[in-house]
Parts: sequence; structure tokens; C-alpha cells
Amino acid sequence: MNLEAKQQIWKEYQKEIADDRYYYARSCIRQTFFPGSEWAYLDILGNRLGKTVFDDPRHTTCTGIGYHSDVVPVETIMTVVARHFALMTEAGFENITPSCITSFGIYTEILHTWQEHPEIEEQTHEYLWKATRREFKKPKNLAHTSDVIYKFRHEIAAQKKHALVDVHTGRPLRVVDHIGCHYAKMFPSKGIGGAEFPAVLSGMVTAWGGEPVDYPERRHCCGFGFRNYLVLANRGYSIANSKKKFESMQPYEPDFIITNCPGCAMFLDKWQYTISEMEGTTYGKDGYGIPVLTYEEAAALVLGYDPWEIGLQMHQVSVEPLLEKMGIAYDPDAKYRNARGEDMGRPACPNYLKV
Amino acid sequence: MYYDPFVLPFMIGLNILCIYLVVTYVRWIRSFSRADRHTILKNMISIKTLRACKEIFLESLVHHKIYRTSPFLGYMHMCFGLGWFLLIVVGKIESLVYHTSLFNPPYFAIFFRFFHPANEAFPHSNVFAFLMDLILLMILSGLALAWFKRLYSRLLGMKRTTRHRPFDRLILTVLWLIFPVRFLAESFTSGSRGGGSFLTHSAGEFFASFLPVESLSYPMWWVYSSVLGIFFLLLPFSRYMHIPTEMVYIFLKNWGVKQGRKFTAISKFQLYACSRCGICIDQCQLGSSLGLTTTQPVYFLKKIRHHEDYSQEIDNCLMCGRCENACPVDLHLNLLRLSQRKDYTHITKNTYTYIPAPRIPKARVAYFAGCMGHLTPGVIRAMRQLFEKAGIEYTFIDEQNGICCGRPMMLSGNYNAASIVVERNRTAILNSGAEILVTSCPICYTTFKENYHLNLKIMHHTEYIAQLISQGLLHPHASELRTVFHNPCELGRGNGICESPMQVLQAVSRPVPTKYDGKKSLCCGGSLANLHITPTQRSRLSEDALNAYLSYHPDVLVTACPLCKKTFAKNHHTVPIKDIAEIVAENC
Amino acid sequence: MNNIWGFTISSARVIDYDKNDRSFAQYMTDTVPSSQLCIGCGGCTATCTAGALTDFNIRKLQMLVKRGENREAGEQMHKCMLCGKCLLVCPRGVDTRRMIFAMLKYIDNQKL
Amino acid sequence: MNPMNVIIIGAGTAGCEAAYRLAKAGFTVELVEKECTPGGNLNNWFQLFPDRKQASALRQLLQQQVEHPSIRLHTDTVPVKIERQDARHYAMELDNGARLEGNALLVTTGFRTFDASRKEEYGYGIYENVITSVELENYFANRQILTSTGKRPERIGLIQCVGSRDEKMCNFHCSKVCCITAVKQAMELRELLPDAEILCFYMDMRMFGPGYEEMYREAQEKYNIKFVRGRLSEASENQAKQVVVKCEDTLVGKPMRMTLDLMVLMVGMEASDGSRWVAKELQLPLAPNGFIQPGDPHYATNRTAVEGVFVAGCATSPMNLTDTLTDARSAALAIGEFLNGNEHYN
Repeated sequence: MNLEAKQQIWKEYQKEIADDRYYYARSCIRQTFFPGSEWAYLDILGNRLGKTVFDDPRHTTCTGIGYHSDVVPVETIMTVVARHFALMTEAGFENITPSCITSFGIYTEILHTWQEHPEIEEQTHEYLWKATRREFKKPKNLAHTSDVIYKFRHEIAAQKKHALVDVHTGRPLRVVDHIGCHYAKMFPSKGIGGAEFPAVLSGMVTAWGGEPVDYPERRHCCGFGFRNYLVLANRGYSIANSKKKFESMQPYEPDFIITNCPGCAMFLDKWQYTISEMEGTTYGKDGYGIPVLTYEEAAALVLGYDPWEIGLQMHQVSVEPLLEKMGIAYDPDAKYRNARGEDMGRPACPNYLKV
Repeated sequence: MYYDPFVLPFMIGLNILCIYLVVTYVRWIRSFSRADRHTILKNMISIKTLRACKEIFLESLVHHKIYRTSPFLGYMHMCFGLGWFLLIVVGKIESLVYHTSLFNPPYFAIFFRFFHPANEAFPHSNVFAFLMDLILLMILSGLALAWFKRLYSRLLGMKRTTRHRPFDRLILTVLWLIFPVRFLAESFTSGSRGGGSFLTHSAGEFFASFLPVESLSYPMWWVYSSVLGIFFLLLPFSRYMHIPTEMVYIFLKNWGVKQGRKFTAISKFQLYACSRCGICIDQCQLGSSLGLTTTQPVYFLKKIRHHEDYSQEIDNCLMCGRCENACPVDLHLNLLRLSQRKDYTHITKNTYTYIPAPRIPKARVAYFAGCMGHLTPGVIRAMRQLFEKAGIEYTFIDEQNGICCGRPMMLSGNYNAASIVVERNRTAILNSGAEILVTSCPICYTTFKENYHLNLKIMHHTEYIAQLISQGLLHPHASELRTVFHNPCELGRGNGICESPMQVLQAVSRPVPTKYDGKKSLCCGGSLANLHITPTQRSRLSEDALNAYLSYHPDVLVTACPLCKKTFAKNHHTVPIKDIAEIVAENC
Repeated sequence: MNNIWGFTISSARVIDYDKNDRSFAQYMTDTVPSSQLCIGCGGCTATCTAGALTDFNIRKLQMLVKRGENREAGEQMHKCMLCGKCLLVCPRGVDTRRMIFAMLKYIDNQKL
Repeated sequence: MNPMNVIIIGAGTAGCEAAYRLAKAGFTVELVEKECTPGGNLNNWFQLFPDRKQASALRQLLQQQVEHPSIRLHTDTVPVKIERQDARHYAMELDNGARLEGNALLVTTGFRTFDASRKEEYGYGIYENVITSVELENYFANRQILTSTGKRPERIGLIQCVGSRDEKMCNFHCSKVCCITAVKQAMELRELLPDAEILCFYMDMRMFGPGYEEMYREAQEKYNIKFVRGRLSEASENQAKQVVVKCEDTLVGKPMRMTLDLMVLMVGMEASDGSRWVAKELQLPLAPNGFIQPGDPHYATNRTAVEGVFVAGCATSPMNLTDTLTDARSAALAIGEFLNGNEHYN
């Protein structure tokens, strides 16, 4: 593969990312399934990089899941998003950084709609006012949180404790990146590297010593697709998409998958278990799965956070083989203990997937 | 007692042969179906047996069918068949007259000249001697022709002769030796002891003038007996198995045993009844147009008999019936070929259930254009016009959503599937309530007649038009057109419809007689029965056939089959190709 | 394996040319070389007696076989009545009828 | 010295154009035509593609050109004998008794349209409402499109590749111009019959010339011509004398049946009888498709295997008008070089 040619294409798609003072919009899925991930992000930005991030307890879901499942009308979602902007404005921030790819896509879409149709923006002002008596200003800068990490990837690399390298052999870890569809497929110019060759995650991987894997189904959707997963009748189609990706990446023997979309992280992780239960197939080495990390988790590991502190025990696919490769010390007993040190009990063991 | 050790080879050979033949035939006949065996028993004591005897005389002995191919060839075969037969029969009578006992040993007649002291006269002994010499001369003349044929086959009316196996050539040599050796043995005997007649006696004296015939004659009888013995022993494994088998086959055939679609015992009889005379070779257009030389029935049957790979030959046959028409043994060559085609279609309860039961308006006359008819709308239009002109009310069975008659499937061996299609079509035809079924397609015509079991009159449109003309319902006017008629295989050879088209053509045009008239017509090359040749080969075959017809310089080439018409129309020619119905419609 | 999930993994609809069994296609090419001449004009299917009454589509079936999608051919081929009309209309000179025989034969041998 | 003389057989587009170019270059020309007027197949055409210019305008231009004083036009006559004494001397007898002599021979015998009645399943000559593209041009000239029953057709089908690309007719070649002719004729039909449904049945749309693809787009977009990818297998006639056609809509994957008020067969090109006769007379080799084989497909397109005998236009292969005119001029150039003895290549 001619990487230089690829980088030529990326060049056209370089977006502006604010330097500091971010208003943080949490993700429904991420905070539910990978809560440690969001905590790690806030901690890295605040304590390691010295940035100001405002984590507003008042903000709500963007209703994106409902919107994409055709149960929330566009006026409603616009009003909800306008409220987020209002909260941001009230808090004195101008740069919004959603943690969720779907939220990011929705914000982008809405801002674009308002730009093309000012009358709709006007109407949203009215709806918001009627509903909450709030006023809002549009954010000056919209970036996904992975964009922010991408922006500071070299700063993180400078502080790294562990590189993305197999410490036993010195081989760079092979990392499959998976970009959420709504990151750049709708508005390619809003993603780093555009829709075809998004560089946001591979940029991090490269900066931290890993080796991004380019495989045939790299751009394929994880299969979540909202209605496709949420409606049981369509779920077979949903999982088939992930399976297609796994089959395509397996020959490259990736060390882990990195994603920037909460939904993708969850599906790529959990479907590995489902597929193994349904068909007996596993995709990692020796009956293990391929670990799936969010970019926050990856950054945290690089910076030397404790794996259980950032919630890696919440993953279905075990991360221990990865930790061992990277030479990260962990306490196996601590895996199933909560923050207070109490035993949480152990999940039932899958039939086929090794944990 | 007349005995000499030299008869032993003959007797051993003859006895072993007889035992072998009886065992083989009994085994085959036992494997006949119960119905077939019943038929045989029913017909055994009837005029049919006499008819079979007559046929054996005409075909196995006189070989009268071969005379159609060439008188020389016919004479040659007759010399062997009839000659040998007469030699045995007259010899037997001679021996009886001499010996006056019915139960003289079988070798006695054969070696009569050896056992009979020449000076001992008996009633008509001179006549018998003369007759025996005459018959021997006849056989020897046939032998000379056969030799000649090996060298210059074309002069005997055959462009190509059969390629034989080495083993067959060996036994051929043995056969050819029999009569010259007999001639020598008798001549030498005559030379030393007298006897014989104009041939052996003269030859005996001639040989005696320079040969020690006294000491040569006895060894020569040994040779004669041995040659006969060897011939009998080799016969079951050679093509000469046809001699006894053909006779049994003729009886079985006359008693009503039919070749069905499966390869059965009667097929075996036919397989062994093939004499490999090779008359089918020249008939086959696959040979004459395409240079294919392994697929003709003689080779096909040979391959089956000797268990060679004949998978390609199964498919590579036009089933035009030209070989069958020419076969002197009257073998069912098409059916034999078909019996080897496997049924590949899987039949389930859903097979062809998609075929709808059409609603057919009722009428006295039903018209079935056939699948191919829909690709030649000119034929359909002409038929419509003729029906209208003759004031016939008719119903058009396959005007919409017509289905196949089933014959193309049968021709490919798929009888089971075809039977379902047949049943569906049959219902449609019966629903029309028609008394006469007219079809434009000879292929459909054949199936309707053979497989539909319809209790109504089935006519091809040539027959029907001929009938309309003779009934005075159509009044065509004679035109000055010179027409040549290509009789479709299935119509002329297949169903024997040769008169009607000629009557019709004579009424509307000036037909030019050709050597391809009637059952000798060529195949157009479009045959659906051939599953092997490529479209290019088909084109070449049809081009050759077309040129053969066009060499008579007709104004129009007339046929009576949509498939023939379409096949011939492939190449651009100045002579138009029309269906007989179109010619009549144009001149009505 | 018990399916406690209420769904199964959808099989891929894509023609997986790498994985598909192309021996049927090869057999067809070998036995009926003219089958390669097809340009998919549909003349055969239009004139087809069986095709008028069912979803039997000889153009599509032979194309599926060429791509290694053999299953459908196995299911459908027996709808053909072998009437030979397709042979007469093919503008490319594909020996359609022989192609069908070849397919039937192969299906019979392979128990497809 | 007398000017050199060139005999041209066939005063169609190629013949007229080549005659004029040769005359302008100082040669005298004997131009032989079997019809009463020059113009050839162009005389049957109403409008040209892709610019929809009147064919009559071009025809008049060509006819004016052949009035050049160095051109002697022999109409209503055909050659009965051609004698080639050597590469530079030809004598030709005409059926009117005239004898022409020349120093080079140009064969511009053009093409004949396919005899549609050979494609019996389409019913030309059997069904009343089946016509050929040539006949449709006549309809256009009369500005009236009516069915045999005198009605304005509501649905018209144009059938591509009739007699071209058809193994069953032993014509393997593509006639090149029928696709674009169908597009043009469909547009003309639309102008005369704004409410009719017009469909083109095609195997491939081969839009090879400048402006052709654009015209195809225009036909789809502005003229609402429907294109069906499927070859017609057979046609029949119903009681109302309409044509019922069968094809497979291959893009849907289902057989389709449709009633047409008028069916137009886009007949292809075949080597003309004149070409065949000349080729036989002069022993010119024929290409497998029956057209005269040029000396070389790239650099000797106007030469033949016989030195001094040249060929231009549709006598060598199906061509559109543009290419025919170009080919004629190229032939004039090649003949000029040949006669002046300054050939650049052999």
C-alpha cells in the first residue's frame, strides 16, 4: 500500500480543533458500558495535558438513538441540541466536544442545516425558548473528543509509559482502527482524513508506536445501524456486518481494535462473544477474541493508567493478553473488585470465547 | 458308418456354437418382460411366424433390402447368405437322397464329396453335383466381389465401409477361406477319385495335371473342417453373431416384441443382429458434412457391444432416421440410441405444476402450432388463412402460453418429465372437444401420435391441406413455380407422410423430383435430438443440405416444419424457403 | 447449539467469487465453449416456454453458475422443458440447449 | 498530357465526395451510378444525427459537387465487365453500351440494408405494423406517422440489432449506426407524437461518435424515451393488428410482454450486391462479414489487395456519414498519390 498517496488525500481533510476550554458532552452508550473511558478522558485532559474541560451534569442525551430510529422528530432533537448549546453558552464555553460519534454527527448535521436554512435555526430558538426559556449561541468549534486526543497525540506520546509495542519482541502492535460511520461519512470535511481514509485513530496509533492495519473491510459499518440492532428481526443482519469485519481483519492477526465510536466499541466487543456462542468461532489467538479499546483507554494505557482503574474489566473480550504484550503490570485479583475494593462477583464463563 | 477323424474340428465347433447360442438366447428371452413373453406365446402359432420365415428368407438370405443401396452389394450379400444356405439345404437333400435315411450325421452332408464314392450313382446324382457346383460358384463369385469391395468400395455403391477390429478381420479371413478351401478339397477329391460337376470336376482334372491331388485331398478336408470349426468357435465373439441372432430377432420382431425406451433383451438381440455392413455410414450427414466418423450406428452399436466409451456417441445423433431407413436388418437405431440417454430431470410432485390448465374454446378442429411455429409466424398466418378460406371453425390451442409437446425432452431421454408435460397438453387438447387435431410441427405430430393416446384424428397440416383440397374446400390454382420439397425427418421417414405433400405441391406448383424425395430426404441440421454438435457445425450441415436441394434450381424450397424452415433460413440465399402451407395460401 | 438469541447471523448476499465453487462454471466452459459468448441479451428468457410461466430464467441461471452461485441452478434447472426455442433465438450462437443438458448432467452427478 | 482519369463505381456519399475531391485535384472522373440520381442510401434519409440536420441539404451539396466539369456522371447504369489491363489501366463496360477507361478504380458501392423478412419471428412482411428504420425515414419525410389501421400510434417500439450481431443470420458484425439512428428516430417520433410512449429495445447502446452519448442522454431526459435492455425474441399480431412483442427485461430479470402499435426494426448493414459483384470481378478479398477487405486496417484503409483498385465508404465496413465522407477524402488523397507516383507507403 502506498501510504504516501493516502496521506496526500488526508491532507485535504484537516479540520480545526480548539486548543483549550472544551465543553464536554457525554455519550449515553459510553458512560453506560465503558464509564472508565470517559473518566480517563477527563483525567488525561485535565491532569496530564492541563486543559480545561467542563463536564456539565445538567446535559442530557442528544436523543440521537431515537432520532436515527425514527422515533424522535427532527424538531425535537434540534431543540435538545440547542439546549446543550445553551448550557455551553451559560457555562461560558464556545467549544463543544461530544464523546459520542452519533452526537457528533448530529451536531454537525444540525449546525449544517441551520447554516443552509437560517429559518429553521430561528424556529429552534423559539422552541427552546418556549420549552426552557433559554437562549443559545452556536459553538465556535465542534470537535469529537477523539479529535482532541488526536490533536494532542504527540504530547501524550511525550509522556508515555508504555508504547504500543510488544515488549517481548519489540514489534509494533498491529492495530485495527474502526471509525464510527457518523464521524466523517456524512460530512467528510468534518473528519480528520475525510471519509475514505480517516486518520484520527491511525494517527494516534502511529504516534504511540503502533502499526495501523489496513484491511479490506476497514470502512465497513460495525452493523449497529440503530434499527438494525434495535429491532430483533434485523439483528441477524446487524451481527453479520461485524462478522464480515472480523473475518476480513483476522488474517492480519491484529493485537487490538481501536474505535472512536461508543456503539462500535460495544458491538465489536460483545458480538465477538455472540458469534462464538452461535457458531463457535473466535477471532483472536488461541481461542481469545480481539481486544477492543476505545481511544481513551488506549491513551490511558499508554500514559500508564491502571487497567482496572479505567474499567477494562467491563470488556467482554479479555484485555490481559494485550496487557502482557505491552508489558503492563496488572493485578488479576483486582479485576473484579470495585472502587471500594469489594468483590463484584464473576461473570459466567462463555462456552467458546476464552477469557 | 461314415466317419473320419477330420470331421472332429467341425463337429466340436458346431456343437459348442449351438450350445452357446441356445444358452444365450434362452437367457435373453427369459429376461423379457412378462408382457413380452405373453405376446410371444400368443403370436407364435399364427400367420406371423410364416411372415417371419418369409422375412428371414428375404432379408437374411436374399438380402433384398441391400439391393436398394446397390445391386452389386445386394448380390454380394445374397451370394453368402442364400448361397451358403442353399449349399447346406441342397447338400442335405443330396445326402438324404443318397443315404435315404433322415438321420445321417450333420457332417455327412457337409463333407458329402469325401464320404460319397464318386463311382456310386444314385438318383439325380448328376443334377445334384451340378447344383452343388453352381451354388459354390455363386458363393465364390460373391467372395470375389467382397474382395473387390475391400479395394474399391465406391463401385459397389458405398462411399465408406466399416472400419473393423483386428479380431473381426481375423474371422473375416477365416470366413473367406471356407469356400475356397471347400472348392479345393472337392476339386482335389474329384481329381483323384472323380465325381463333382462342371466346376469341381474340371478344376480337379486341372489340378491333377500338375499337383499330387491324391495326397493333397485328405489334408484339404482337414483344413476345410478346421476352418469351419474355427469359424463356429469364433462366431459368438465376432460380428458374425448377427447370422443366428438376426434370424431370432426377426421371429421376435414378428411376434410383436418392441424396442421400448429402455435398453432391454430385445435391444441386445438388435445389438448382436447388426452385421456391420456399414450401409448406415453413408446415410449419416454427421459423417458426410462434418466428417464425424465414430457416431454412426454401426460404430455406436459396436462400442456398446465391446464396452468401449460411447458417452459422446449417445448424444451425437440427429435421429433423422436416415440410417434406420436404410438398415437392411431393420434395427430400431433411433430407439436404441435413445435407450442409452439418461433421464436427468428430477421429478417431484412440484415438477411442472406451474403449467396452467388453459381454457380452450371448443371447436371441431383444433390447431396446434408448436413452440417453433411461434418463431415462424408466416406458417401460422398461412394456416389461419387456409382455415378461413375453407370455412373451417377451429380453435388455436397454443395461441397463448402454449407449452412444449414433450418430444424434445423424450429425444433427450427425459421421459419422466416429458410424461408430465404430455399429460398437461393432453388435457388442453381434450378440453377443446376437437375431432381433428391439426399441427404444423412434425415433431409435435409424432408425439401426439405416439405418446398422447388421443382418441381423435391427428393430422399434420400437409395431410390436412391435402384433405381440404380433395374435399373441394380449398381451390388452389396451379402456379408455374418450380418447387423442391424437403420432407422433414419426422414427417416423411418418421411417420411415412410422403404422398400428401406431393399431392399438395402438384396442385399448386410444379414440383421437381429429386433424389431426396420421400423417405430419402436430408436432415436440415436443426434437429433437437442431437445434443452434441456445436451451432457452427449445425450451420455447416444445414448449408450442405440446403445446397443439395438448391442444386435442382427450384424457385422455392418448400418444407413442412417450422424448425426446418428456421434452420434453412439462417444463411442468405436467393431462393426463398417456404412452408407448404404458405405456398398453398399464396396460391389460393 | 441452542439458539437463545432470537436471531441468527444473516448469511452474506455477496457473490464471494474467491470462495465460490467454480468447478461447475469450468465444466460448462469445457463442455459447451459457446456458453462463453453470452452477452445477457435475454432473448432466450423472453422466448422460454417455462420462463413465461415461472421464475425460471435461463440467462440468469447460467450467469449464476458462471459466478459460482450453483445452488439456485440446482433448484431451478428442472423447470426447463428442453423445447429448444432458446437455441433458435440466441443472437450469439450459444448452444443453449446443450448448455442446459450440461447443467442437468452436472447437477445430476453432483446431487446439487 | 491528358489528365489522369479515375473510374468510380457508385455515386453515393463516398463516391460523390471522392469524385469532387479528385476533380478538384485535377483528375477527371467517370462516376457510375445504378440509380437515376446520385446520393445512394442518403436519399432514403430524412434527418442526420447527431445535429438533426436535413439530409436533403447534404444531398444537394453532394449533387452540386458532382456537377464539376471534370466529373462525368453516368446514371441509371451498372458495369457489366471490368478489365484490368495493368495497375494503371482499366476499361469498364456499362450495360448501356458505354465503355469507360481509367487509370485507377475506386469502389464506393456502399451497403444494403438487411432484409428484415429473413428475421421471420419479428414478422416483417407478415404483420402490418412492423416497419423498418428505412421506412420510418419515409414517414418522417411525409411528416405523418400512422398505423396500418390509420390510427396515431400510442406506443412505438424500436428494435435494435435486426440483422446485426446475429449468429442466426450469419451476420456477426455490428452495423455501428443503428443505435444512434434509433435514438435519433425516437426523438423525431417524440416530436411528431408528443403523447406516445416510445421504447428502444437494445442489447448494448454503442454511442461511439461525438455528440452521440449526449444525444442518448437528451433522448432519455428531455424526450422521455424509454430504454429496455432486452432482445426481442418473437412478435405476434393481435386482432387489433397491434404487435405483441416478447423480450426479457434483463435489468429486472423477468420476461416482458408488451403491445406495440408500431414496431420499427433497426435494420443493419450488409455488403451491397454491387460490392459483392465488383469483388468477384476484380478478385478483391472479402472480410468474414462480407465487406471488401482493405489492404490494412490502419494505414491502407483505402487500398485493396489489387494495386490500383481503391475502396471507400461502406463498401469496406459499416460507417456513419462523417466517417464515410472522411474515408472518401482519404481515398481521393490515396488515389492522387498513386497516380502522381508519390506514394508515401506501400
